[in-house]
Amino acid sequence: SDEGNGGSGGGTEKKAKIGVILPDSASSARWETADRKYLEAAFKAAGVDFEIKNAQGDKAQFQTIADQMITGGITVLMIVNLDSGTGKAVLDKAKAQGIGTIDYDRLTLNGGADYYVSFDNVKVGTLQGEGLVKCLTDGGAKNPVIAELNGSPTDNNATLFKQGYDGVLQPKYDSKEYVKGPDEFVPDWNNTQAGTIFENMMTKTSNKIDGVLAANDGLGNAAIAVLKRNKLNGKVPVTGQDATVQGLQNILVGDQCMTVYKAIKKEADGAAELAVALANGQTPTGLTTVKDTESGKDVQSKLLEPVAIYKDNVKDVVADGYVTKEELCAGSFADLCTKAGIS
Amino acid sequence: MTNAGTTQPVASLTAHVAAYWRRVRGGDMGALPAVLGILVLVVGFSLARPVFFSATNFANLLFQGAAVTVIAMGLIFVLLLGEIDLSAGYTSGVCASLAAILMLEQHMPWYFAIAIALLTGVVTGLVLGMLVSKVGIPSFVVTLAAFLSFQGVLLLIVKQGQIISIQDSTILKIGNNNLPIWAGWVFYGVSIAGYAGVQLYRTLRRSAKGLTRDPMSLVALRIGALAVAGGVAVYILNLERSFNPARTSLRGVPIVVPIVVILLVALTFVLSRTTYGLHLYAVGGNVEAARRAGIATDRLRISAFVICSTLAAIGGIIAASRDNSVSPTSGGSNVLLYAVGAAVIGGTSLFGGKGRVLDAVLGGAVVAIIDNGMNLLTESSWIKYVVTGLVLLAAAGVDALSRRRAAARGLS
Amino acid sequence: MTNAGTTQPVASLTAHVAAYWRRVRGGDMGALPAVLGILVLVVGFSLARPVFFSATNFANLLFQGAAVTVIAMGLIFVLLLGEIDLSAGYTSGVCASLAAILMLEQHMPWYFAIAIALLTGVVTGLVLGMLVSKVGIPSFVVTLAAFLSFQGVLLLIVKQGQIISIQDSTILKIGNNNLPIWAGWVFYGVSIAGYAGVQLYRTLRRSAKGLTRDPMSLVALRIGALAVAGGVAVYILNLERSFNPARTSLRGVPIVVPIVVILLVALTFVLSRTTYGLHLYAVGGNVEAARRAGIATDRLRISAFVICSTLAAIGGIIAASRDNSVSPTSGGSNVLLYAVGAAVIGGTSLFGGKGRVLDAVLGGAVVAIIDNGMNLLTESSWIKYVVTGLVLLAAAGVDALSRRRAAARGLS
Amino acid sequence: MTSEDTPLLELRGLHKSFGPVQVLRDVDFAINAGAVTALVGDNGAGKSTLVKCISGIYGHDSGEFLFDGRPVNIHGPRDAAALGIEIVYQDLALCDNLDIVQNMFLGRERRVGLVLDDDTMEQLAAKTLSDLAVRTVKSVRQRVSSLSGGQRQTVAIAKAVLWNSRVVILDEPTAALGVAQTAQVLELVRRLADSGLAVVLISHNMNDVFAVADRIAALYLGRMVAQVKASEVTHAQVVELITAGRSGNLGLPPENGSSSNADNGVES
Amino acid sequence: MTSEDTPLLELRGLHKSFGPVQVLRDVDFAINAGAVTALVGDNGAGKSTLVKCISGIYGHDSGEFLFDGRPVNIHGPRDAAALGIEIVYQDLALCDNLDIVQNMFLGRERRVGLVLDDDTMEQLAAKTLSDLAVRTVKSVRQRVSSLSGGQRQTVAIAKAVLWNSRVVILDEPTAALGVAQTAQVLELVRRLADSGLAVVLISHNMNDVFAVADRIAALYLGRMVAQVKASEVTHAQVVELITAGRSGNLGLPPENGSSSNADNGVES
Ligand SMILES: Nc1ncnc2c1ncn2[C@@H]1O[C@H](COP(=O)(O)OP(=O)(O)OP(=O)(O)O)[C@@H](O)[C@H]1O
Ligand SMILES: Nc1ncnc2c1ncn2[C@@H]1O[C@H](COP(=O)(O)OP(=O)(O)OP(=O)(O)O)[C@@H](O)[C@H]1O
Ligand SMILES: [Mg+2]
Ligand SMILES: [Mg+2]
Repeated sequence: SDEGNGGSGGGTEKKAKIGVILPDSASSARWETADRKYLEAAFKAAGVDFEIKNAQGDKAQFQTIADQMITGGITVLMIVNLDSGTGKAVLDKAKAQGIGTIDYDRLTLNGGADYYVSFDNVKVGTLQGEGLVKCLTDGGAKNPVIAELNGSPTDNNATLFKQGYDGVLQPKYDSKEYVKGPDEFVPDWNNTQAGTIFENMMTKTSNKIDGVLAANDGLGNAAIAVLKRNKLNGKVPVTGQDATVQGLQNILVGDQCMTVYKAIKKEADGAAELAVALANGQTPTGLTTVKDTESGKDVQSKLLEPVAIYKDNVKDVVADGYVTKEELCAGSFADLCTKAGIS
Repeated sequence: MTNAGTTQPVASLTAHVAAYWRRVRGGDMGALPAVLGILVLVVGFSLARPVFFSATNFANLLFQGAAVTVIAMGLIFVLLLGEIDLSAGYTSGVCASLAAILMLEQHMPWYFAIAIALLTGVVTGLVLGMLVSKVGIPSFVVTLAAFLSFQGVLLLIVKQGQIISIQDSTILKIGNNNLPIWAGWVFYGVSIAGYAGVQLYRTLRRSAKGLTRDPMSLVALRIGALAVAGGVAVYILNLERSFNPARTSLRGVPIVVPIVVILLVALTFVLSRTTYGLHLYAVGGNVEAARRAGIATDRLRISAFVICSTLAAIGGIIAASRDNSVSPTSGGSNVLLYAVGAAVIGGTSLFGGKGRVLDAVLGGAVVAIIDNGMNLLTESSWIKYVVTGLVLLAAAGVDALSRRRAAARGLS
Repeated sequence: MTNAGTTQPVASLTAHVAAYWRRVRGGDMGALPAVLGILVLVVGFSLARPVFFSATNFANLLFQGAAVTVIAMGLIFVLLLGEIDLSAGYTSGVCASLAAILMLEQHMPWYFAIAIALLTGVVTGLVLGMLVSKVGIPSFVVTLAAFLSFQGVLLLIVKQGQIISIQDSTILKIGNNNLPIWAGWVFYGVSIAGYAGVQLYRTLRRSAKGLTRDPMSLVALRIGALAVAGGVAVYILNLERSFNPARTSLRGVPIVVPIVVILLVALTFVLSRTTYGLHLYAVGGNVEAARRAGIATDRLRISAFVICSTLAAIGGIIAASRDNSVSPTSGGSNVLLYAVGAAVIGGTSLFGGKGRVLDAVLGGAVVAIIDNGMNLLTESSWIKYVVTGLVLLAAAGVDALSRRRAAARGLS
Repeated sequence: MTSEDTPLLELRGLHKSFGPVQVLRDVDFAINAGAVTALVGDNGAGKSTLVKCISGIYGHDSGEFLFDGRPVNIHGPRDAAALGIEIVYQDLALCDNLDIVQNMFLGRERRVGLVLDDDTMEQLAAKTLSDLAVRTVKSVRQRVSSLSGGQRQTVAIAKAVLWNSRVVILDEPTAALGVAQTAQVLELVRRLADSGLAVVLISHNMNDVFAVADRIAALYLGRMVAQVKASEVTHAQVVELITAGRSGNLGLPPENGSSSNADNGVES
Repeated sequence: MTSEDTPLLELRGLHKSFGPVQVLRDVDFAINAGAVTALVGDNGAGKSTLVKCISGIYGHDSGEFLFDGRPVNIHGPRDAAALGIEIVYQDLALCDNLDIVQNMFLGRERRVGLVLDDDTMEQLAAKTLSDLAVRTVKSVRQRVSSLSGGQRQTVAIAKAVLWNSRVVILDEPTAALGVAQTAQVLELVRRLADSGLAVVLISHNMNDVFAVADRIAALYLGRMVAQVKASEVTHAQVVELITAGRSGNLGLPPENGSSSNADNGVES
């Protein structure tokens, strides 16, 4: 799709410019705090023009931003779709204008983007499931009752995460090794609502919950707040995702069992590399392929591995520069940091 | 009228201009503040980002603002009665999703699917209206309950976070395609001719009856102004907007434009020229007086909710078409607040009795321009939120200050 | 009063009961429908899920409903004037986040942080109120703009989407801890004594002045009823709620209860016993009459927004304490709609002039009970949404039908 | 000018209370075609409430309505209008956001097909207003919110007399009117009655009452204490009936206000 | 009963228009302490507008206000109240959601410390109402929305006379009142003037005007056409002034309505 780039346009040689649309800032901290930062750095390093916008979870906004980027003369469009439909509409528009396309983090089904760079969301869920199993096993739980605190019912990623951890947990339920407890979605990933929902889960089961699969650190923290009220924090393992400062601190204290760290820098760097290559008309190498389940076609992909973070490898996240020691080890956490080998 | 000699049937054009100027200086500005606000926004954004003022972006604006504008048009009927419909956003989502799923899973033809979506809108409005007028629950509570329920229904329809894509090409055209060049001009011609016809007919009729009427020159001026403005707009939209015309051509009036214009004309007619519309204003102004005049206020209330929900369904279909899909967030987020905001910014009162369909279009334009312009202006999302709020405030402030001046002079 | 012989200063208790029964039959029910609605909800959910009717869940309900109730209390001041504050939810989020970040990053002591949060609330209200009353922008638009801006501010404060945890133990206590057993009883004693004192003082005073007054037996009945209800509640809350008392003991009145009760008493006093409160009702009932009576309506309007935003800040702190953190979703989602809904369900009118602080508590209880009960009832999200809506509708329907009956009899 | 055999509209045994407050007690009231019946009574006697019961704005607790001798049920203003009853209410109930023409024709708009016939209505409204001696209204397209008290009242009166009705009830129609306008309205009242309508005039002004009324009905504290021919009573007697409920052998029996009361003064 | 040297309140050259509609033109108006000044004029003449300009509800386009001989600026009802001007408006402006006592004391509540002194206010309100011959109000704790037209008007009047004011302006206060109540209010008006207040009475009822007024001011189409002693004009003359703007040598000069008009009838 890039060959014609140099000659097309009949004289007006277009300067390489990359447009990125991020999905929102409420569902996860990563988009604004990490992705934007790393992408900016990578683009600057490569010396290309770029703009990065956030659709704030609004599909109409998403479209609007895309329209405007196309209007603004970008040559490569990189999107994190809000859903495949909107994503496809935007990709189609871009392709019609001869713009190179990259799906970032989320695959647009039937969208036909040139490349796909991502963590595997189902894999994230799998790590969460495995993490919970590990923590329960370490704690020596017998027939533990598991509560699942899923993400927003309107977020397809929440469904993918759930697919991942249920893949681990379901067999255990089936084998009667674990007991399936309450299992609910949290509207808008709202932490306050998560607190209410988890509190009622506790009431419903007479506090007999032995493990909490929380889909991200925010939901995990909401559950931990309720557990604290019942003085059960630290005794009931809770999972998370995103390796937020708070989540990591909860892990250091021992209230949270694990979180999933997506080395966003690697993802961002990988995507930026592809984008720059596209913009410059080069063909990248070393890619795998992912099957688009809807169109049945293979998409050229760069897939990155999420990492499960427990107390003993919190230091890796700091080492990666994803969180700083100052944030993490403030105040009462200094000792814990030292103990966890963070320096 | 009976005060001898103060009004002549036909005042001269200059007298009219003078009177208008006096009214404006007195603070009675009609649509002027809203139009001025739009102008200021356009100039401001264009200076900040020249690309804002391009044919492409103009077309984008129209696509972007259409759905909210249509939903706002419906809301105006409900607001006129002093009621509110908090569920209009999700109604749009539910109706559109129903259409989408029927096309996808039942392979229904698009016209059937749309008919069912509209019917769902009608039934929704009927139920809401009955609960408000027959049972007597405040509309805020009824539609808050609907707001919650419809989120659930939407989830049910689109199955827990899935996305349903729309593949029907006819539906996809609504929110994405343009009229052919010639069709744009034909539409333009018919619209202007119609407007001119109505204006002339009414002036002549009043003249024949010896009633006060506007001078012909003013009528001509109005028709001319509309013709020029419309002509420029159509001309611009008929320019090539594609950056790569070799590969694909993008020109013509977006299909949403005739849809919005036809709705505007039809609904304005209903509100200003029919008994039904007059009764809506009467009930909004003074329910008791309307009831004493023998108006069936309950039926009127129900009908307003029906219109609101039906237009929400239309708005939902436009949005779904533009998104190429429906999802559990269709019609959610800020759709409702933007729609009510558009109506209120346009000049519709939340207390009933005051509002025009044009308000939805003007207010919808303000909202769309701010949204569009802010996306061009900044990248940081927090700045965008903050500045969007501030610009909205500034736009409404212009309007408020001018109206305040009017009020201070005893004009309503 | 001057109609000889129709009213005696003191009617007998039986006459009072008969009169009350006549009023109820006539449809003038006061708080009765809301209380009945709550009873029906409680019975319904208890039958469906016996655990709903447990001491633990009772305490949970109080924790869960407190924040929305406090925000609703503030909204009542604004609603009384016929205004609305769409930004109250995010105001609560912004103020709480500010406190959280100051404690975390500046290591500010908790009282300073809370003071700054409250101050932020005051300033927010001041600005909103000025824009509404001095500039004259409709409050819907002003607070819609604030609703958007504050989302941005919240994002900025929590650094683009982080979750800020709260570590201060004092703040954490507000939304999580209980009073010691003895303190619960002391609070109970003081409350009942205070109520009894005020009731007796007023009755005796009116009696001394020869004005109509309630019979002593009725006064005693009221005091007794409150004493019994309060006593039962405190007793239940002082039971052991922990499922594992060996490990941890959970007993006592939640700290949010005295907070809400004190706010209820203080604000009810302001609304019903002070000039300021009376003027709020007057402005809400008829602005023009209030203005002609020399009331400074602008200042009153500003003050109402200040109270609303300040209470929102308090509500935000309660929510943050319960969550042990703040995040970009603090105060978002359905917080605002639930708060306004609580006020309206309690009986406050959106058109101004009608409402009590107690409405927020009753309506807040309805909302919290529905939310809590639905979470116990089902796990499916879509069913939860749909049934929550329907239950809300049913609860409001009871109320509406009874009020409708009152209206049909010419009682307002 | 003369009462016919059956009254056009008759109420029997009307009771109305607002909650615990009893406002009308066992009221009998008959009005005849071709006559002006003045309904008088002190402030708060229940005159306006009686009117609102007739129009169906208020329901009543018990009592019977006869129209043209046949029992009827009136559940709301629409029913009253269907019977040909037009009412000018004391609390005028105009829509402030509408103009004079729109208010005058509210609920009975003239149409051409689906479309409002604004021009015809405008002409008719202008004519009716000038008939009522209103000379200060600048334009009939003015919003009623900008009218003076008297102008508003005139609009309300004009609204009621525009239609082909059989009964016209005017609740203190001249309260806010100037001298000339009052004269005009009284003349109109007379003219309506002469053309065969039944007219009820409520007024506190005895001069006006005696100027046009054929019969006088007096309400006292919610009771109908007398219905007499205007020619058979004096100014002073009527005032006594209003303020004390009795005058000579008219009105309430001395010291006895039972339900079979006050028929002494009523002619059939 | 006699006018002093300087009027208590004087307006000079007042102009007021609503947008393009000119309602008051160059109005001079003076009222004296201890006297009742009747302000008369046709419907829509501008009487109520004049009152609202005095109270500051409406701003004016040009003109001067003198109070006690000193120029004052009145920007709103608070300023008027501060000067001791109390007004009963034609459109009564009561808060329907408040009860009688609350309405009567609105803006001037009695307090004990911070707390409303409801009991005292209730006693005072009851007394004032019974002084005004209102006998049908069941309780002073009734909402005003449930009052009859006359009862509402009485509440508005009672509200204005409760305070220690220096000027009382009543805009058609007796329009809705019964015979006894009207008499009571006229007596009250006289009493107020006798106790040294300046009282302005607007009325369309010439009997009432001549019963209490010391001086009569006539507005015609927004112009002040005459300010005369009541004893120096007849009933018929005043009616002529109202309807035609002139009567004999009083009022507008024949066929000339310039701005230096209409001073012929004005005594200093
Ligand atoms: N909605 C209501 N609730 C309670 N009492 C009411 C209501 N409406 C009217 N009343 C009472 O009923 C009585 C009769 O009122 P009504 O308006 O019929 O009097 P009226 O004869 O028209 O008096 P007026 O001459 O002052 O207009 C009054 O005492 C009034 O206070
Ligand atoms: N807000 C307004 N806008 C336009 N015109 C107005 C407004 N208010 C009043 N007018 C006009 O001003 C004129 C004078 O009104 P005003 O109320 O002062 O009359 P008035 O002398 O009190 O009459 P009435 O005896 O009927 O009460 C009227 O013609 C009226 O239509
Ligand atoms: Mg009456
Ligand atoms: Mg007047």
